[in-house]
Parts: sequence; C-alpha cells; structure tokens
Amino acid sequence: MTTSTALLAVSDVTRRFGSLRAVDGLSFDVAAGEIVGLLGPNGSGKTTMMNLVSGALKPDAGTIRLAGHDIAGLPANRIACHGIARTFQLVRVLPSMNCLDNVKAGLGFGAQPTWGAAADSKAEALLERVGMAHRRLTLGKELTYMDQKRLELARALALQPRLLLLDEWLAGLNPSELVEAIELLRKVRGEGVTMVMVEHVMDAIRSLCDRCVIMNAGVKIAEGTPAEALAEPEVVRAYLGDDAHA
Amino acid sequence: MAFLDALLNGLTLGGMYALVAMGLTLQYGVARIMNLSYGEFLIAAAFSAYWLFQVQAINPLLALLLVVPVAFGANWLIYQLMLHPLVRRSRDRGELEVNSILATFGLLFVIQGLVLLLFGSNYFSYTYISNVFMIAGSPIAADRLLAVGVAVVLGTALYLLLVRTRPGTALRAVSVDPRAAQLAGIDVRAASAMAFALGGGLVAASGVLVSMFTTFNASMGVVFTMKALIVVIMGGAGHLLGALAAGLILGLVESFVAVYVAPGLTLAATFTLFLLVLLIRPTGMMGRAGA
Amino acid sequence: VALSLPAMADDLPESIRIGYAVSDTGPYAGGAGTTITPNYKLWVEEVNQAGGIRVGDRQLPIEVVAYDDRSSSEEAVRAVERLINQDEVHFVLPPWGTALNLAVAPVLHRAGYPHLAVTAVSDRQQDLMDRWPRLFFFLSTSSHYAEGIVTMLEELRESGEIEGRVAMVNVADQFGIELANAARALLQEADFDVVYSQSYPPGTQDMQGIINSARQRDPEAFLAFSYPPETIAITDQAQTLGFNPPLFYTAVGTAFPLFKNRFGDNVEGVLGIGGVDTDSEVMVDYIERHTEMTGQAPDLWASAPTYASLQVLQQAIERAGSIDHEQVVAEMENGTFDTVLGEITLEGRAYWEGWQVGQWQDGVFRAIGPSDREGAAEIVLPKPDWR
Amino acid sequence: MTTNARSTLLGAILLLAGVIGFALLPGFVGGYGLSMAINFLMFAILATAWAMFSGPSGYVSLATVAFFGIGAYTVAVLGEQLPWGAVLLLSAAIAFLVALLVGLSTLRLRGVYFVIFSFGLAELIRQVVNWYESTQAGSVGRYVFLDITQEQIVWQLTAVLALLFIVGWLIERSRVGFALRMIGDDETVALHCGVNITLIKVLVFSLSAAFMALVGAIVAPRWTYLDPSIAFNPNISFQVLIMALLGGARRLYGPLLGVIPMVLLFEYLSSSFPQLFSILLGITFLAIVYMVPHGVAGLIEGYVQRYRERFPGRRAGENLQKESAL
Amino acid sequence: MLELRNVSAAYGQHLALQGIDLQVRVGEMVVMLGANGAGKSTLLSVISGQVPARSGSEVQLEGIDLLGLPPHEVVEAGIALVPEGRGIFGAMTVRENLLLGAYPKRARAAERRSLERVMTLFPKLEERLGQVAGTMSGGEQQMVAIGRALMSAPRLLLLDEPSLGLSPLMAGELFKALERIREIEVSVLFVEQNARKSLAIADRGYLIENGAVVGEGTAEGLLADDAVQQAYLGLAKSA
Ligand SMILES: Nc1ncnc2c1ncn2[C@@H]1O[C@H](COP(=O)(O)OP(=O)(O)OP(=O)(O)O)[C@@H](O)[C@H]1O
Ligand SMILES: Nc1ncnc2c1ncn2[C@@H]1O[C@H](COP(=O)(O)OP(=O)(O)OP(=O)(O)O)[C@@H](O)[C@H]1O
Ligand SMILES: [Mg+2]
Ligand SMILES: [Mg+2]
Repeated sequence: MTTSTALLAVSDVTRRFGSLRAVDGLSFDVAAGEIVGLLGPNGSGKTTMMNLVSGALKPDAGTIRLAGHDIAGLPANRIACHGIARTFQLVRVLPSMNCLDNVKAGLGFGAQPTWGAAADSKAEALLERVGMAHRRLTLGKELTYMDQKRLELARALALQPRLLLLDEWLAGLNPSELVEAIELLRKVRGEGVTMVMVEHVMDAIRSLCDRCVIMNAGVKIAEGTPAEALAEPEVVRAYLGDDAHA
Repeated sequence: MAFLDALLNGLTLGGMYALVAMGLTLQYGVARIMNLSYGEFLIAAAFSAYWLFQVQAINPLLALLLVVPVAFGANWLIYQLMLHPLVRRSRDRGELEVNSILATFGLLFVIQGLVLLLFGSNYFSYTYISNVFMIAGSPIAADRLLAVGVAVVLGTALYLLLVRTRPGTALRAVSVDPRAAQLAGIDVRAASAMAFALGGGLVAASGVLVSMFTTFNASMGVVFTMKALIVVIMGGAGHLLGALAAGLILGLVESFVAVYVAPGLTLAATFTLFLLVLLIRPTGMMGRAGA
Repeated sequence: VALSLPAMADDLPESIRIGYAVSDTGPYAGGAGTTITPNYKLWVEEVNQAGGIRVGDRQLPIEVVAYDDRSSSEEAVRAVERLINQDEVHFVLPPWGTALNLAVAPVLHRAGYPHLAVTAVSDRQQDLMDRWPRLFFFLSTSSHYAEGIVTMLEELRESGEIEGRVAMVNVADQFGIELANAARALLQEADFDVVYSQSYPPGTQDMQGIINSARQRDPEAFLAFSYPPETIAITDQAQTLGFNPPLFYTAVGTAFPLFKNRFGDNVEGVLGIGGVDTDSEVMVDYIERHTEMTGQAPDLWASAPTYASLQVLQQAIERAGSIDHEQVVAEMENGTFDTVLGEITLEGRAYWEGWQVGQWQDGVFRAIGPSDREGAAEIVLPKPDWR
Repeated sequence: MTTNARSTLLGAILLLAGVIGFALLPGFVGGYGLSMAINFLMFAILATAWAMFSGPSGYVSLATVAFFGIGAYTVAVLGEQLPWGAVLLLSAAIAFLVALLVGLSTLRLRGVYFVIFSFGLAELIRQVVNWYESTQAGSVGRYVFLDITQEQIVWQLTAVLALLFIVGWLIERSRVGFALRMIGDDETVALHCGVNITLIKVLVFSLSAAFMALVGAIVAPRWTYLDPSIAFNPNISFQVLIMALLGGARRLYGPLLGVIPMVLLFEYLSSSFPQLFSILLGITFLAIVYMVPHGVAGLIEGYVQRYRERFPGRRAGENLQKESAL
Repeated sequence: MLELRNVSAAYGQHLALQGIDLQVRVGEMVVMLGANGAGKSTLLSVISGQVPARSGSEVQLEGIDLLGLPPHEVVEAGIALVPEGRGIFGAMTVRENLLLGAYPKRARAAERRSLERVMTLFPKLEERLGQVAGTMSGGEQQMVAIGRALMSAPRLLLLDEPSLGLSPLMAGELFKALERIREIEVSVLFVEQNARKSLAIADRGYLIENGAVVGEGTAEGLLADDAVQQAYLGLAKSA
C-alpha cells in the first residue's frame, strides 16, 4: 500500500534474468527521514532491487514511486534528477579524475546543478565532510578501497538527494572505522536524507536502521525493526545462521 | 538449381572468411592484441606460397608445412620482443588496445614495405589445383573446397584444443581474465605469446590457401584485416565458434544477395548485416552480455 | 599563370630532370606496377644508354625523381607540386588511372607543364582538353571501347555466328559504368537481347554468384567490364563453373602478363580490351625489350601507348631543340611520331587509333578490332572449351 | 593569475599567432608550401575534431572518413548550383544530421565493438553511395570544377581550425566537456549523476562530424575528380586516429602535436626515400610508439611537470594529471 | 616456512610497506589485522609476485627466495592467493575454474585427489560443478576461489578479506571451512576485518599500520590485549 507519507513506495516489482526471477513481486515502503536496511543472503536480489530503484535496470513489472511519481523504468539520469543518489557494491569512482572533479561530477548535473566557482567550494566542503580533503588532487584510481568508498559517498551527497541508496557501503571496514562511518551516516540522516542500505554487518544494521526488509530468493521474508526482523526463524535459517547469536 | 549454387558458393566463401578470421580470434581474443598488421601477414604468406610454387616448385600444400612453422616462430618473436613490452606498460585493456593499434600499425608498414621491396606492387596469381567437383549438379572448385575443408579441420582442432586440453583451457583463462590466470599459476606471458603465435600460424595457413584462388598484391593486406575484424567482432571477440558462424553467415549473405537481389549490393548487405547484429547484440553473436 | 621554366638553348641544364609520382602502394599499385612503372624505367634506361635526349647540338641524359602517391589524390597533388616546386623537374610524367590524372591536371596546368594522360579514360575527354590546353590523351574514350566490342558483335550476328543473346556485368566505378552504359545503349539500339546486366562494387572478391546467374541465362556473348583482380576472378570462376559461352570478354587485365601466367592455355579465345598487331616488327621488338629489361611482359593494352607517349615526348623535345614547354607542346600537337604503335599523330591532342578489342590466339593477345584496320587478326569463334 | 587563466591566455595568443601565420602564408611560400599547409591543416582539423569527441569519451571512431566524404560529396553534387558559403553550411549540416542518426543507433556499443562498427558504418555509406551513383545517377565519378585557389583553401581551412579550437575550448571548459570525460571514465556513474549521456555523446559526436565534413568540402575542389573510393578512403580514418593518438587525445592541443611530426615524417620519408617509404615509416613509427609512450602531449606535460617540481613556487602541477594517451 | 624480512614496497612515490618482518610456520594459521590502507593487500601482492618489493627485502619459502619470481612461479613454489574481489573466471564453469587451479605442474599429479578434497570441504560446489561461476552468489564464488587455490596443492594459502560481502550465514560457513583447511596441513595467512572471529580460529596474528608491523602475538594474547580491543574490537564490545 502506498501511504501518503512514504517517500519511496515499491509495489509488486519483478525483474527477471532469463529464467531467474532475481526480484519477485517485492513491495515495501520507505518513509521520509527513515533508514531502511535491505538484507538477505547472497544472491537474494538486493543489489538488483537497488538497481531497479536507481534506474540502472528496468523492472519487468510493478511500480516504484518516489513521493508519488512513478519512476519505474525511467532512465537513471532522470531518476538522479528526481533526487535519488546511490553508491555501488563494487565501488565506482571516476578513475582518471581527481577527487575534486569526482565530487563536481555529482554537483553539475543533478536536480539543482551547480557549476563554476560555487561548485568548487561546495566540492571542497563535501570532501572535507567525508574526511578526504587531503586527497583533493589524487586521482580516483589511486585511492585505497575505503577512500574510494568515501569519495563515492561525497559524490552521492553532492546530488543533494532525497533518497540515498547505499549498497554494502560499510563492508570491509574494521570495527573502529565502522564507528566513524556510522557516525557520518547519522549526520547525513540528520540533514533529512532518507536512506536504503544493503549491508551484511549486523552491528551497523542494529545501530543505524529504523526498519529492515529481509529478502530471500527475490521475495520478502520478513519486515520490521531490526530486532524483530532478525529474530524471525526464517531469517535466522536463511540468512544469519546459528552462530549469529553468539 | 540457382539456390543450390548460391548455397554452395556461400558456404565456400564463408568458409574462407572464417578461415581468415580464425587467427585473429586468438590474437585479439586471447593475447588481447588488436593486430592491424594481420592482413599483411596473410599477404606475406601468400607471396611465400607463390614464390615457393613458381620458383622452387614446391606445391602450396607442402608450402603450408614450411610457411606455417616459420610464421609461428616469427609471431612468437614479435610478441616476445615487440608486444610484451606494451602489455607490461599498459594499465588496462583499453590502453593496451590503443597501444597495440599504434604498434601494429607501424608493423603493417614494415611488412608491406618488405613485400613491396621483394615483389613490387604488381598483382600476383597462380594456378595449383583447377579441378571441379559436382555436388548435386552444382559445380564447386576444388581449391576452394580445400580451403573450406582446412577451415573446418583447423576450426574443430582449435576448438577441441581450447575446450578439451589443459593448455587450451589455460589459453581461455588468459582471455577471460589475465590477472586471475596468473594466480592460477598460468604463465600469462607464455600463454599470450603462444596464442599470438598460433594466430600467426593460422593466418599464414589461410594466406597460403587463399593464394591458390585469389589475385593478390602487396597492398591488399588491409582488405583482409578488415574482413577478419568484422567476422571476429560480429562473432563476439574471442569466440572461435562465433567467428566460424559469422564467417559462414557473411559468405551466405553475400552469395544469396548476389543471385537474388543485385551483385551491386553484396558488400552493402554484408555491412548492413554486421551493423544490425551489433545493434541487436552489442557484444557480437556469441559475446557475453554485460561483458 | 604559366610558369614554364626559362630554358634558352644556350643555357641548357646538364641533364633533363624528369619526375613522376605513381602508385607503388594502395589500390592502384597493381595497375601502375603493371602498366606504367616498367615503361618509365625501360624508356629512361634506353635513352640514357643511347647517350640521352638530343637537344640542339647536345645530348642530355635523363635524371629521374620518382615518388609514390600511395593511390591518394591528395598525395598525388602534393607530390606533383613537390616535383615542380622543390625538385624543379623539367617534365612530369603522369600517374596511373583516371582519378589521379584528373587530380594532378590542374597543378600541371597552372605550372604550364604538358600532361600526357596516358592511362586516363573518360567520356568527357573533349571537355577536359578544352579546360586544360596542354593535356593529351592516348587511349580512346570509354564509349569508343564499348563501340569496339559491340561493332564486333554486330558483325558476328550478320555473319550468322551468333543470334544475339548478350550477358554483361561491370565494375561499379567510373570506367566500368561508362563502358557498360555505352555498351548497353549500343546493344539496345542494335536490337540485341541483353539477358543479364548487373554491376558489382569495386573490391568484390567473389564472382561465383554473377557467373552462375549469367550461366543460367545461357548467353552467346559474355561481356565483363572489369578490373584486373576481378578479371582474374571472373575467368577463374567461369572455368570452375563450366561457363563457356562462344564469346567471352573481360576488360582491363585480360591483356596483362599476369592473365597468361595464371591461366596458361586456357586464355585461348578470351577477348579483352587492347591487343597488339603481331605483324608489327617494332611492336614485337618492344615486347621483347620490355620483357628482357623489366623481367615481365608488358600489358598488351596500355603499355605500348605509355611507351609511345614517352617516345612522343622525346621526339618533341628533340624537334623543338629546347625544353621550353610551349615549344614542346606545339611540336606534340603538330608532329608525326615514330613509335612502337607505328607512325602516330596527336591531332586534337588525342591518339584515337588504338586497338579496341584483342583476343588471345596461340598464346598472343592479338588485336582483332576494329576489324577493318590494317593488322587486325580474324576473330576465333566460338572460343575453345576450358580445360 | 591562476595557472588556468595563464594557460588560457597562452592558448589564445598561440591560436591568434597561428591564424595570422597561416593567413599570411600564401605571400611567402610557393605551390608546394601551400600544399603542405593544406595537408597539415586538413589533418589538424580532422584529428582535433576526432579527439574532441573520442578523446574524453573513449569512443574510438573509425568513421571519420564517412563525414569527410559526405562533405566532399556535398560539394561534388551541389558545388556548382549553390553559392560556396551555402554549400559549406549544407555539408556541415548534412554530416551533423547523419552523425545524429548514427550516434543514436550506436549507443549500446563499447570498446572495440564501437571501433569496428564505426568502420563498418563508413564502409556501408561508401557502398550505398556507390550503389546509388552507379544505378541511380548513372555514373560513379563526379567532376568538381570550381575555381578555388590554393590560397583560398588555406584561408578557409585556417578559419575552420580557429573556429574548431574556439568551439573545442568552450566545450572543454563547459559542463558538456566535463560530462563527456565522465562518460569516458564510467558511463554508469555519469548516468547516476544525472548526466543525459545520450544527448551529450550525440551532440559532441555530431559537432565533430560537422567539422570533418567541412574539411571534405573545402579540399574536394582540389582533387577535381571524386568517386566513393576517393572520398570515403578508409586510410583517412586510420591516419587521423593514429595522429590524434600519437599526439594525445585528452587535450585539445594534443592532436596537433601528433599531426605536426606525422605530416612532416610522411613528407620527409616519401620525398627522401620513396622506395623505402613503407619500411622506414613503419620503423620510425614504431620507434615513436615505444619512446613516447604517452603521446607527444604526455611528453610535453611530463617536462612541464618536472620543471614545476624543480621550481615549486609556481603551485606544483595544480591542473596536471598523469594520464595515458587516451 | 614463510619468512619475510625487511620487506618494503612502493607505488611510485608512495611507500606502502616499510620494513615488514613476518613469519608463518608449518601448519600455522596467521591473521593480519589493520586499518584500511595499512598495506595488508600490498603485502600479499608482494608475496605472490604481483607487486615488486624494494631492494633489501627478503621473502623466503623454506629457504628458497621468492622475490623476483613471476606470479605463476610463486604458485608453482606452493603459494596460492585468493585476492580481494575473488579473481575467479566468471565466464567459465566451476569445474573449469577448479581444474585450472591444478594447472601448476606440482599440482597435476594430484589433481583428482585435490578435487575430491575440495568437494568434501565444500559439498555445495559438487552440486554446482557445471554452473558458470559468474552467476553464482557471492559466498559461492568465494568457495570457488578458495577451492581453486587449494587445487594448486599449496603449502601456504593467502586469503585477502575472504568474508567481505558475505552474509553472516556464509561468513560463518567460511570460517568453518577455514578451520577444516588447517586439518589438511596447509598453512594459512589471511587478512580479515572481523578481528573477533578471525582471532578465534587463528594461531597467531600481526597488527599492521601504515605499512609496518606494530604488534604481533598469539591469538589469545591479542584478543586479551587492550590496544587491540580498542582498535579492532571496539564496536563489537559496545554493541
Ligand atoms: N546482469 C545479470 N544477469 C544475470 N543474472 C544476474 C544479473 N545480475 C544479477 N543476477 C543474478 O540475480 C541474482 C540476484 O543478484 P543480486 O546481485 O541482486 O544479489 P544480492 O542480493 O545483491 O547479493 P550479494 O549480497 O551477494 O551482493 C543472483 O542470482 C545473480 O546471479
Ligand atoms: N595500485 C595502486 N597504486 C597506487 N597506490 C596504491 C595502489 N594500491 C594500493 N595503493 C596504496 O598503498 C597503500 C596500501 O594499500 P593496500 O591496498 O595494501 O591496503 P590494505 O591494508 O589492503 O587496505 P584495505 O583494508 O582497504 O584493503 C594505500 O595507501 C594505497 O593508497
Ligand atoms: Mg549485492
Ligand atoms: Mg586490502
């Protein structure tokens, strides 16, 4: 059901690859200001769902509404202009551009494009914010994995999104880095950005998400607060495994 | 009657295209060298066959036994001395493509210049076999049939080599992902050199065979390079069977258009087909989607 | 503005510098390498062996500057400009083919050089000569050649040897199309039954489709207005497919030594453009010299005119007693010259008397048309079976 | 003054000097000099236009000659009927439209598939023109008898080159140019940043095609006679590609740095060693490829960077990025 | 068996490793912990011959010098690496991937036996031998990658963040599998972010920071260490 408060409303979305139904009649809502975790075993269709929302893939069936507008099947650039930004599971920075330009890439073409001197100063500020100011002239391809992830976030934020999609953005951080990163995301949410995040790091999910949607084989198997959803036996069986309780 | 004629003709022609393209699938598909001098090697082999036949009275089939190993060796050296440094200095596949285009463009001129120096710019042609077979009342030239036969034999042998044997699987692994191949203990440099040299041997074989029934001169290499590239790309880079199929299809189209539409549109038709295939399948007939 | 070099008889150079840029590489290289380059070399060697060209009371040897135009119009234009401006050659010999001759014509014209466009064939010959007053042609127009073969067909029909079913194909480039258009019009006018008429794009390698289609229509005469590689391919595939009409005609390349080398005895009876009069001693002698010096037999269509054009140039210079372009051109326009083609004149700045049709007979490409000209051999019909 | 503004000014001065130089050239050199100038200008425009699109986007096109040929054919068909200016505009417009169609149809292709596709496309256009001319127009060759002098050709090409540099500069510093670079780096990212990649690619591609057509149109009268194999000679595409790559396709001035040595090299070798031209060209070319790995532009930038590193007072390498030839 | 002495490496100007000393003994399982960009992956790349070390560095496997050997010869010497991002042949089947693992000469004779061993270690792969590896889920791909490394009959296995991107269930299975690998007498050197779990199965550990070793010890010792708890187990304790 699409409620009037939902920023993102996904209903009955299906996407096939050949005979495989990667996403199979999935529905869920995300209210404005919320952080929703999208969880599930490997290959359950999480990234595919993110791709459908961001426009990287077109759904075979179903609707995806952003603040009431149906965006299903629109090209990704149009969706970006509607206010959805994302990061990628396999990090994607612009390899031959420096960090400043990478962020300007997010500034120049979104809903409220900024260019010229204004863009320069905004880009500097965004780099500062993700802790990358000292790397401003380093090329994308020369950054470490983590720095690339930071840069990706800065670029996504540059679009001034209403909805931010994070695909395993926290993967590969060690616990103390995780604390920093979670802090950063909290701040971003504090500025009114709604988020959907795919993550396998349960600590992060528990401390960040308001709600979780849990998928398996393309369908939703549980939904609710992290505590509720992660306690469902089906979820434990398919996703967490026994020693998650340890 | 006309149909059978066109069919047989298309198959022989297509066999020749497939034959010509086979070496390039290895050189480009496995060794990742976009070899612009490919056709020059073919022409050089054709001239060698001509010289061996006319001057040394060695027939082209025996010439294969001479020319192919020499070409294999020469290409192996070229890879080791000339191309490997490019592979080392290129940071990604795109850069290697640009570098190999530039380098083999230089090589093209060197080989063409040597052939010019030795043979001049004239057309050459000779007759070795002029027998004709009849298949269901349609004539078919023995030399062409031979070329197709060799294409099929080489194609099958190569396919089995790549799919059934350990070194072949290693070659395919290199073509799929050179970095991962290293980790699997494969000597990527040796494998690439082998693939490039095998490709060189194949193109030499096709040069010898093609010389039996076409007229050639020192400047014609680029014609074969482009034909081979089109066949390879249409089939899907690195896919041997794709190249075979693409070659046959192009041959058939050319033949049927000549008979049923107009000979003036044969080349236009093959290019149209090629472009359509790419528009429908951007990575060629057998190419992996999203690759 | 004509910039002809000041060349008074008394301040003659030590040698005559002659420049040419022909296609050593690229698609025209085959034609140039067969027809043009060997003749240039032969002529220069012969003249220099004889002490040079006689200008006034002096014998001036020839000095050659040669470039490769790489079959490109732009290269040809620049190479000729280089020859004229940088190398300051006294005369420029023409490149191969209609396209390149037309490309360099304005350059030669501006600089005031004579232009002996031997291998250019165009139906707009007159037009071009009007435009460029020092331009000479040595091969007739395309229609002229078409006329040659069609006239021959008419004669054969009159004598009852054929009824009149003709199949024709042509290469879709300028020369091929002009030939085909002219032939088609003439054939229709003369009420022939054209059972097959198609064109194919330049660069076509496979001719089986065409031969098969033609064969199925069972023509008595098969005319291919083709270029050397296709001439070979067509003949080759006609043999393969057992297509043996009484009259088998292929155009450019039939007269090449290559053709004979390739097909041996099977050339017997094949018709083509050009031909030589084997009764002419000068011609026979020329063929021998050419074969001896360059290691290859001449093209039996355009080689002799090429060589003849050089003889014309030499004789014009000798008669003018000067290398002044205007004087030389005047001699060429008005004189009679002793060449391998016999005594020729260039009235109206073109040589019209060349052979139109030849046929391989007993291993020689003999001239057979126009049949009423002296030296023409009898046509052999029907052509013998392929072996 | 920032490095950026300084290099812009330097560029403007060089451009102006170049224009004046070429404009005055006919007064100083003879026919051969002009011929060289034309050859140089011709490839300079083609390679710069090529790199304007292919450099940043990474789409290596072999269709250059398709647009060049379209320009030449426009002149051959309409040259005598319309005023010269109109012919030029029309040739650019036709090429722009054709490129638009081509661009829209080839969006899904990447890498070598695009390279060969663009080659196939140029050949297809040649075949179609050939077929049309031979069956519909009745003759394949066309005569171009226009009284345009060498000087005029030099002037016109100079003007086009200057215009191209201005347009290229404007694009490079605009969002369009930036977007094109993003596309070259990662199309998916560009798309998700809100870039209408179709529009950008097609726009710049078509613009570069229009310039290529202008070159074809301007030099066509020089050749007097045109047929499809002359106007659509694939060697032109190859030469342009090679020159641009050699110079460095990532910079506006990069291709120029490739055109100069290549034109001189071709000329030197073909005039001094006509018999060994091919072999020497090949060897020299290989030597360049191995000794100048990042293109001439890369070489020069390397020097500049080393200079700056030695004198760090001047804001070391603010705008410099290490990069490959493409 | 593996002995690193004073290993340094650089990317251009940037010094990524400075004077690392490290050992792995026969049959041991050793974990490397460290922040992002510390140089862990670089170290594994140096050992496997993909990144050149600076002069003065020493890498020895049972007394044999490894530095300067190309990657495939390092594999031949008995070291297999499972890199970040897995490095499997996505377009080939699981069977082909595994058999390619046995490409080194040292592994050929034992190919059949190795395959059986991998099958018992990862029963899931046995059902999927014919599947194209690229279409498998992340965890299964990780199994293929480890399986392939094991096929080369290694004496030492190097794993770079093997649990990255795996669901908790998969990660759990992976750690179980790692414990089983030890049973077949292969030494393991691996990088992990999940310090708690990795120290639970490892014998010893190294702490890497800014390209240098800043601490080492037995797994129990490290787990108990205050500094380690703060830096690598911090959040886990609070949550
Ligand atoms: N382009 C594609 N072509 C074919 N199959 C695909 C494609 N993309 C995804 N799949 C398949 O769809 C299924 C869902 O994949 P998806 O990437 O959405 O999983 P995921 O939930 O993100 O898994 P993970 O946690 O491992 O990232 C998988 O089985 C995958 O193999
Ligand atoms: N290809 C490269 N070019 C330049 N610098 C590099 C390259 N790869 C890594 N580096 C640099 O080397 C240092 C060490 O990187 P490394 O990948 O080894 O770290 P890591 O400890 O594995 O980190 P992570 O946990 O993020 O994988 C980093 O500062 C990184 O920026
Ligand atoms: Mg995913
Ligand atoms: Mg790492």
